[in-house]
Amino acid sequence: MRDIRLLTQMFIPGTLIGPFTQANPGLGGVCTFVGEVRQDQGVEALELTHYEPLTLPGMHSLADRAFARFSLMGLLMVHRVGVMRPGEPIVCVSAAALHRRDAIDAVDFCMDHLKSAAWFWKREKRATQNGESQWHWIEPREQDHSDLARWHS
Amino acid sequence: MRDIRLLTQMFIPGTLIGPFTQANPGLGGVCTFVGEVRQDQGVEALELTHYEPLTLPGMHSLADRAFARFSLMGLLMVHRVGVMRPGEPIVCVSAAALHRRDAIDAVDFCMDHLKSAAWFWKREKRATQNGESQWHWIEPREQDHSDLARWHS
Amino acid sequence: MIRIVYLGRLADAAGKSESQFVSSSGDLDWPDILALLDDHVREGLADAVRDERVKVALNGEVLADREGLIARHGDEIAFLPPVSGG
Amino acid sequence: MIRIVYLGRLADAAGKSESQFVSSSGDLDWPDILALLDDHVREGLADAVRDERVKVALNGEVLADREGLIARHGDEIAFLPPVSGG
Repeated sequence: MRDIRLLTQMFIPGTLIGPFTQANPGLGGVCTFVGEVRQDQGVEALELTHYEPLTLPGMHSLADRAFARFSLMGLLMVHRVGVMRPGEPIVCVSAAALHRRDAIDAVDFCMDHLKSAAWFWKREKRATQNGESQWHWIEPREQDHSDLARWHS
Repeated sequence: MRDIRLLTQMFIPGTLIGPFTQANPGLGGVCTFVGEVRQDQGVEALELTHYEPLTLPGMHSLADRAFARFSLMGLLMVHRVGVMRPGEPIVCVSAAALHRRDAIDAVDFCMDHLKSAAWFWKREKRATQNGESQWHWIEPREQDHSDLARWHS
Repeated sequence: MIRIVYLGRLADAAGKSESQFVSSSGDLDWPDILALLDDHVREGLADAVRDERVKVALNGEVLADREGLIARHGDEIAFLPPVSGG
Repeated sequence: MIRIVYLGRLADAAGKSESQFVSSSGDLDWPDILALLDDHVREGLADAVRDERVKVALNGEVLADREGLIARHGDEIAFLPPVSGG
């Protein structure tokens, strides 16, 4: 069971994960990661821009690589685009497998690639001293690059 | 938010994960692993035996080590004991953190320890040739030991 | 009274999940307990428990030196074979 | 008509998220496009796009050799700065 989506509207991860688990009968384990917009000091909103002709095909290609690399029964990969508020979910990746190692590693692999090797551009709207707000582009953290490098061996 | 439980009755992971996520406002990510009884050929039931005076304190000690090792906001660790049927959840571990690396690694760490270093004894009821069923004790797989060894460095 | 609990495969070896002994002669040491297992629970159980991988808990604490065990009235001893997961 | 899409920071540099050009003299090559960006979109945009980390997609395919780009009527070009996550 493979379910790859870009969503322009707020979603509730539980409504995706329950049906996904049901759709993979006989599984041994399901690992799920949900990323939310952090409530960082002064951050009012987050915007994720994508480029349709690359972003969704890129997610499908990532799913292909996850299926090739791990023994998976199912993979759910859902990513928001557009403007989000603190506390809203941005991404949900769920992997079902016979064994936990494959499920956990597949989620880890997909998240590392979505974070720093997928076609998303992210900016934050932050409050300024004078009470107005400004948008700032976010660069990947060094940690994101080193996380990604783990999979190249 | 810390929630460590041994359950003697069937549970539905979604009913635990939703409230757990709500109980950790401001989080950046939640990683969750749910293990279920696999529908292996001929397996009719799984029984997990525990020793109350050691098993629950052992899970609390594991939670202490996870909080010491990773930057966590919350940890949910729920384990079934008793007799379970194929498809029923056995274990649910969920970790909430500011960053995904801590959440994913904490779940990985807890699962590896629950699988081969926690006080549980597991046996399966399997159909035999003559139509009767017999209980068989399960040994940890070699993979479980090597998974656990990853955390000793 | 001293309570003995058998976990995992040892419950099969004992044919039961626990036993209770009244110690008329006071405390029981490791050889006393092994003798009781063979004589009053099931022949061969002492050998099963001698397996080095079997750990022993006294009142919920795993013993570092199981052969130094001294059990007194009211104590609970648990025999813990290797845990099994998978 | 040729459509040009600016992603991420490049949308800021361009002051818009896309432009459309009618090429009266046929196909456009890499130097033609850089000239158009500076002359008809915003001064300095060509420099921003020259940054080696900016990738170029033609009709949804990222080009291995962006300087070999030839854009024809109906094509869509996208300028892709480094992705940003975190």
